[in-house]
Amino acid sequence: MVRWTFALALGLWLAVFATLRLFIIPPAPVSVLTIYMTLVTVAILLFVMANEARWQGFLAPPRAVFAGRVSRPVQVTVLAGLPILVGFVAHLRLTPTWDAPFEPRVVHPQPPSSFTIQGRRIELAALTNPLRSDPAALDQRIAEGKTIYYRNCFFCHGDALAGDGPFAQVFRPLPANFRDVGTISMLQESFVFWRVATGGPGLPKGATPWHSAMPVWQQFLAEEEIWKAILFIYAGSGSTPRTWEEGTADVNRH
Amino acid sequence: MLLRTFLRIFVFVLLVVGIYAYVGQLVPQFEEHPPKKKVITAQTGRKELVAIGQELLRGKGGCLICHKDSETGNTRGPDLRQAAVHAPTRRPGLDGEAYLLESLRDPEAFLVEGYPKMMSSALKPPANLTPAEVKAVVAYLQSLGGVEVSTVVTEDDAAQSQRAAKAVHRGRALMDQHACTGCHKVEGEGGDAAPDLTRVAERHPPAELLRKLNDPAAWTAPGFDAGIMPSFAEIPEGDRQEIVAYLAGLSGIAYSATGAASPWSHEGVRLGMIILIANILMLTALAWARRRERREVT
Amino acid sequence: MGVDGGVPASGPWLVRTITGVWKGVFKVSVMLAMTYLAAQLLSAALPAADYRSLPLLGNRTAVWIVAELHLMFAAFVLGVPIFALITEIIGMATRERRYDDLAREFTRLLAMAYTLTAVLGCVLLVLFLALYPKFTTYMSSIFKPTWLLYLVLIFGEVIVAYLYWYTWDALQGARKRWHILIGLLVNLWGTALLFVADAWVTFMMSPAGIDEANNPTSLWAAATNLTWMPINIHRLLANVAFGGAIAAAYAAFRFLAADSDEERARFDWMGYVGSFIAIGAFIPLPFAGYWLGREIYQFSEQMGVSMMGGGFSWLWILQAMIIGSLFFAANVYLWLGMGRIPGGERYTRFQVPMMLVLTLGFLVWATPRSIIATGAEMAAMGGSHHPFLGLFGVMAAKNTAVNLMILTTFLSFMLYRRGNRVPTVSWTLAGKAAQSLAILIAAGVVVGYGVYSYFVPSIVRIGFSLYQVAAVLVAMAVFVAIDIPLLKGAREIGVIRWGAIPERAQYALFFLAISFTWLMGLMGYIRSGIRQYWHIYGRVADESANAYTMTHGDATLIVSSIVVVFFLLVSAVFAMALRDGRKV
Amino acid sequence: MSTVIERLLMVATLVAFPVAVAAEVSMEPVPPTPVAAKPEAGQKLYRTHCIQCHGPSGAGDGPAADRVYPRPRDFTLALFKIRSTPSGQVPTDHDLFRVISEGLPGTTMPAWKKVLSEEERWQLVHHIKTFDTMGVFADEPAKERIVIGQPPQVTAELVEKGRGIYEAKKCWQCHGRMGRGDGPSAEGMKDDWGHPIRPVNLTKSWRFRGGDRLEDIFRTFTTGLTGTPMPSFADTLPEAADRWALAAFVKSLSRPQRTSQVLRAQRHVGEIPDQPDDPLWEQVEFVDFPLAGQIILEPRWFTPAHDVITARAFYNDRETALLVEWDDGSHDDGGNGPSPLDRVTVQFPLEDPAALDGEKPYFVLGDPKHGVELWEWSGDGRLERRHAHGAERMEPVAVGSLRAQGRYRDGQYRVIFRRSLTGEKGEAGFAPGRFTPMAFHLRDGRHGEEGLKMALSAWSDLLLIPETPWTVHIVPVLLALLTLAGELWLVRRMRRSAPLSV
Repeated sequence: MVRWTFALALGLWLAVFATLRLFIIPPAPVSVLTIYMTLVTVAILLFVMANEARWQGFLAPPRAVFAGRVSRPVQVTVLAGLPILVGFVAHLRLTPTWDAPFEPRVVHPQPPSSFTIQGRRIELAALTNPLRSDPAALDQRIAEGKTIYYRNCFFCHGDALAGDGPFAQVFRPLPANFRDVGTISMLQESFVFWRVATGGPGLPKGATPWHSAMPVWQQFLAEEEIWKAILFIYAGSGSTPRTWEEGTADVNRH
Repeated sequence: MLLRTFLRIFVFVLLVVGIYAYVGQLVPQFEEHPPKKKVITAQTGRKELVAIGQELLRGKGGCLICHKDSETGNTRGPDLRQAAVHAPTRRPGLDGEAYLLESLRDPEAFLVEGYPKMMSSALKPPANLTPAEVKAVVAYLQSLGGVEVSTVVTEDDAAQSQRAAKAVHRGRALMDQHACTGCHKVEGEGGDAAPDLTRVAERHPPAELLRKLNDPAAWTAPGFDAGIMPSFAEIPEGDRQEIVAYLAGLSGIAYSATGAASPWSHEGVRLGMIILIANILMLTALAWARRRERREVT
Repeated sequence: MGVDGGVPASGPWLVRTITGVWKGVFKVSVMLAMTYLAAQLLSAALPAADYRSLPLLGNRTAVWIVAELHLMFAAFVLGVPIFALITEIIGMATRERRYDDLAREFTRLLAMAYTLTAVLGCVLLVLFLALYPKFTTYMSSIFKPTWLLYLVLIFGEVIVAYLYWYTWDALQGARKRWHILIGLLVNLWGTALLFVADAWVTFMMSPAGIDEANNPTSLWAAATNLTWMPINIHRLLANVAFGGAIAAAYAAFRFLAADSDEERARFDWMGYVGSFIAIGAFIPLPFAGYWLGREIYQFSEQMGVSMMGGGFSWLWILQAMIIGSLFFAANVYLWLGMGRIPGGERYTRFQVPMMLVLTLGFLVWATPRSIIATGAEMAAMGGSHHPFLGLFGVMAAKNTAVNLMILTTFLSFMLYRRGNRVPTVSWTLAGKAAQSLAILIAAGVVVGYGVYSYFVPSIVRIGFSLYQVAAVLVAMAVFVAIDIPLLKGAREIGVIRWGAIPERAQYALFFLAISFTWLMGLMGYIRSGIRQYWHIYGRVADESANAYTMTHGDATLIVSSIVVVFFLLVSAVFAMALRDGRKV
Repeated sequence: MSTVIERLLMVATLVAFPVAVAAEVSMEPVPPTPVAAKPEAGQKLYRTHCIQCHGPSGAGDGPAADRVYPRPRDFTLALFKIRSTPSGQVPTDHDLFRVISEGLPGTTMPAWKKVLSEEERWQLVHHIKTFDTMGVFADEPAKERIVIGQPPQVTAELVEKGRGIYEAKKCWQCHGRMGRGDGPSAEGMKDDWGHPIRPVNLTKSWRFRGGDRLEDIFRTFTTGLTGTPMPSFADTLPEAADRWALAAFVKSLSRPQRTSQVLRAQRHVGEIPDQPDDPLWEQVEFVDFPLAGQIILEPRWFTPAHDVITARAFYNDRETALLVEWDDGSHDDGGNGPSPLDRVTVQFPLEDPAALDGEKPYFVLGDPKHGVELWEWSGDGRLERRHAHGAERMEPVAVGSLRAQGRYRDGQYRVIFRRSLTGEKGEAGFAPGRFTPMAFHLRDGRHGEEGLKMALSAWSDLLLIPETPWTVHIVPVLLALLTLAGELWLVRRMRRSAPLSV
């Protein structure tokens, strides 16, 4: 077994590479693939190193090549092949693909402590959905929110609230998919309210406001209508807003 | 061997640290700058002025400690949502804007019924707004009340504001606290036993004022008797600095309250003495012990 | 062994002890006096201003570097006594002389390290006073009483720490417990120091006890603010891990530089003990981190989002990478260590599945949620989230991965422990089966909840991470509880051949120390950076030219430089200790 | 198996009744509906998922109805476009099920199979039929449906044959010579509800309501589209083979969309063609940029006429040329009365993108901080240039070195914009290797689009591809040599010490 360490390690590396390359659908982006392969390389090397016998077994074949204990054609192939491989990989990496420059984007941007809506200043920290206070009227409010949603939001966020409305494909970033656990279900309603009310132009720089197609909804909707729409997107997508324990939200206020 | 090992390991440290730093370069790079401070000029647009006024109301102005501008809030002072609406009818001869300006600059000129005399001029501490900022607050009050925003910041307001912005406000409170205003008058308030300090900084630079506080005998204003003023060397240095900064500000002189303030000033000295004595005692004890030890050996 | 400033076995040790302690007190007094003088002179000489700027480095970078170095040394001088006390207690319990020697060897480093820490602290203070006079004055207006308390504590710490060192030989044998008591005092005093200093730091993050106009209302509230206790605990654990890691690195250095097998054996063992304590303290660290993160969210969601989701989110990728690497290094070190244990080869076959779990865990751990992708790749994925890999990008997957990695590392330890021993008790098979079952159940619970948490809202999901952690901890406890009686009177295949370990293993120890240090620097930056342009979050804004948040690349470069400087300084401390040690 | 039998049957039918049954289309009985109706469940599902567009009484008058185009189906008349039943009959349950499952491309009706289970979709089928006020579903349920069978292999001949039929059967009278819905009779059509309707653009198969598989197109010819002027061709084209050929031809008119974030402009030596029809343009890589309605600024426009614009670009030492093309069934050049002009606008940042430090102007007409430059060509051939800092601050500027050349032919606009590389004095030009943000606005006059009523794209990038840097060739060689040197050093070292180790 130890005799074959080198071959096994190399084979394993290639097998993992092939697997990641071929069996992830849609294909994993190069950046992720690079992370994965770096880790796999390190892991294989560490594993080989972690046992003295294994390590010696691993070193034996390259040692044999460099010390000239193998046949000349093998020596030549390895010694010539390695530089060629290095050059080829370098060439591949250096050739520009002229893909669009990557623009880093903060997915959940940092909300401000307060913002203005329709001339009124709102403190975000203490903000809760006022419409939740009356559970009896909740269904009615959700139904109203649904109407608002379908007259305004669904063009991008879709009938199924999955971010796939008729306009969705035009925009990058794609409109939020409310059914994704990583979106509204991990946010407080106050955050969602801020996003809806101030739209793309209300985003901080790190979230590239110039790209976001989210309209500034306070221009078209009253505050209560926004809350209704928010009620609906939670109800419609089957998620619940993130909450904190009672009484802690206003600790930093005096 | 030691040095070689050290070098090998040092290279290893550089390598590991280098990898981490390299990965740090791979993530997206951007700087985030704090929001720009708003400076009011004669060109500031109406909308912006209203926004700044609103900011002042809840921030620097501290107005919401007593007033309210929304459904919830304090009721020690009148509700500000209706202020602009009632303004034109409050004082005969003053239109809405003029009344609002007056009520901010000189609140005691007219008291709304049912509220005590408790507000100090917005131009003075604790609010310490600049003339332009007062106008911004008026603009916000007008927009809040739904009347036309008529107030306009003039070049003169802006220029005055630049001067006033340098004033420091904590000094005034400290002067009251340390009883300076018992004898001195400042900004029209205080006793008459000693010189009016409102413009004192025009005649004496901050360093001299500080010296006077530490050592009242240093100099005395003409026309007043020397030897009456007590020494203020015992009050914290930071407080002395604040007072001087405030007085300097009244004369339009820039002086930071924190100039030479050191939190160590007095406690430092006292503590130093204690430590010194402790050290000396210990030293003596040790010398004594050694002598005994030597005596025992011999 | 070292005697300089040390103690001869007999004679009037009391006088020597007092002389030694006094030396320490004197040193600190001189330093404080210098600081006082420097602060006074600087404030008198410099023009009045809210901020002053330091040429070349700039205010922030200068304060950052000095503060971080001060913090690292402080962590070291707080961590080492804990480390020393633990080993001393082990030594007393096992009656093994080498533990006592080990504890002593590290305590010797303390004097020098204290001095450096204090010097750095003084420089930091002078920098604060000179560069941020207004802000420092404000802080002192709130915290002045605690500063005095801090001074008292410093003197107290110096006195007990020197006492601990100078009474080492005198309080041996029957009097050992008194020495341990002094050791305990050192740690109590040190912890108190840490708690006081943390009050200032955490106040800046989550201010409390001040009114609308920022005037102090309650010192107690200001000190015991929301993030105070989590930071205390987090730092305390980190200090132990850090002390252990540095101790292990020192041992690794001595191992590599050794010229006799005897020496190698000694330092090999020392490195093992150091790394054991380091990793032991490291394992609960993420949980303390969760607590801190939670409190930050509680204090201000804004701050929390800026930390986890905003610009700083990218730095967690680095953190993930370092933590993953730490797991790798710890396991590889243990496996290499198996080579010196006769009978250890029996467990080699477990390395394959363990490495598999570690690697898969690391892959999940390193999968970004928002993937960096070109336009074409983005189009293929239908957004910045990969439909399949995106599943690994969320917290649920990361929690699961890290719990499995902890479990694996624990298993490595346990196998190492049993390396040369063969249980002889009658219920061997049942015991082993029960242990395997415990591990398997824990793994099942971790994976089960990990998968299930994709189907529940986040508020429920957060609770799951608790169950996962509990499962892992219970499994560990059960395993150990069975292990101790199981190995009682076990047959030993052979004696551990200390020193018979490849040099690679020592580099793994170094890697642990470097990574710990770097991680501390990075976490410190994140903790401080999420305040953004505030001196005191939400209350006192930083209005200096340095108020902006720098790019991650620049920040990591500064952190790296700090780490390099720290290692140079630590080398100097060790070199001096070494020189002293060889003199006699 | 079954398809073989179907085919045999079909062949048998054709052979057996060559002339007499020419007009007959082969039919098969309607398969039974697999899921029984549960009225309550159907009602609940309808209320949850459908009511917003189709309305509580199924009349296509839900709250969102006036903001979607085309308008939602009114179920009360039981008229359904997409059927597998002969002309004039109601669709089968399977037809309704298919539409619910797959949605209607080119409309806002989504594919519900992503959200709803099969059972749920069947319940909706049952529920939709309850809205039928005419009682058609009850009185005359579909009994037979046409057999579509297996589509033939698409060959060049088949397409050619289809083209012949397209000509001969005068499909172009409505759909236009090139199939872009611009035929002479295209104007003034109305559907059965009296709403104006236009012939479909056959080059956009992704908008075919019934789907764009060959079978779908074949089915549409065979059954016609109820309620629209599109008749059944079962009589006119009795031979299934003819309909297959026509389907193949129609399908061949569309090409797959090719979207990209970047429009790459190749360097061209010599003159850039200034005619939109110059064959040289065909050699350049094109990019399709999808468009959405402008719903960000008032007046908002939810129903844009255009959904895509195609662009390609060239550059040489002096200038850059950008060719944009889009389909429009009606030519609004100011000659037809009140209807506004067709317009295309290209938007670039006003400032040098390098100076923006990663920021860009807001993607809709810029913002007060960062302005945009607009190149606007109208259907009457006029070219204008504007600077905008948001919709309120827009001012015309001199055209400068900008030139435009456009034409309308066969339902398609093609416009070339040419500008000197450097731009006007003090303006940001184009530089090879630099990504310049670019966006498009498109307005269809006939559709009533003018001002902010328009279709727009998000920012994409225009890149003039620079010459490949020399490092690409040199560095790999250097690295390879370095590796070789390292190897040789190792070899030397190992071989020297080899005798010792052996």
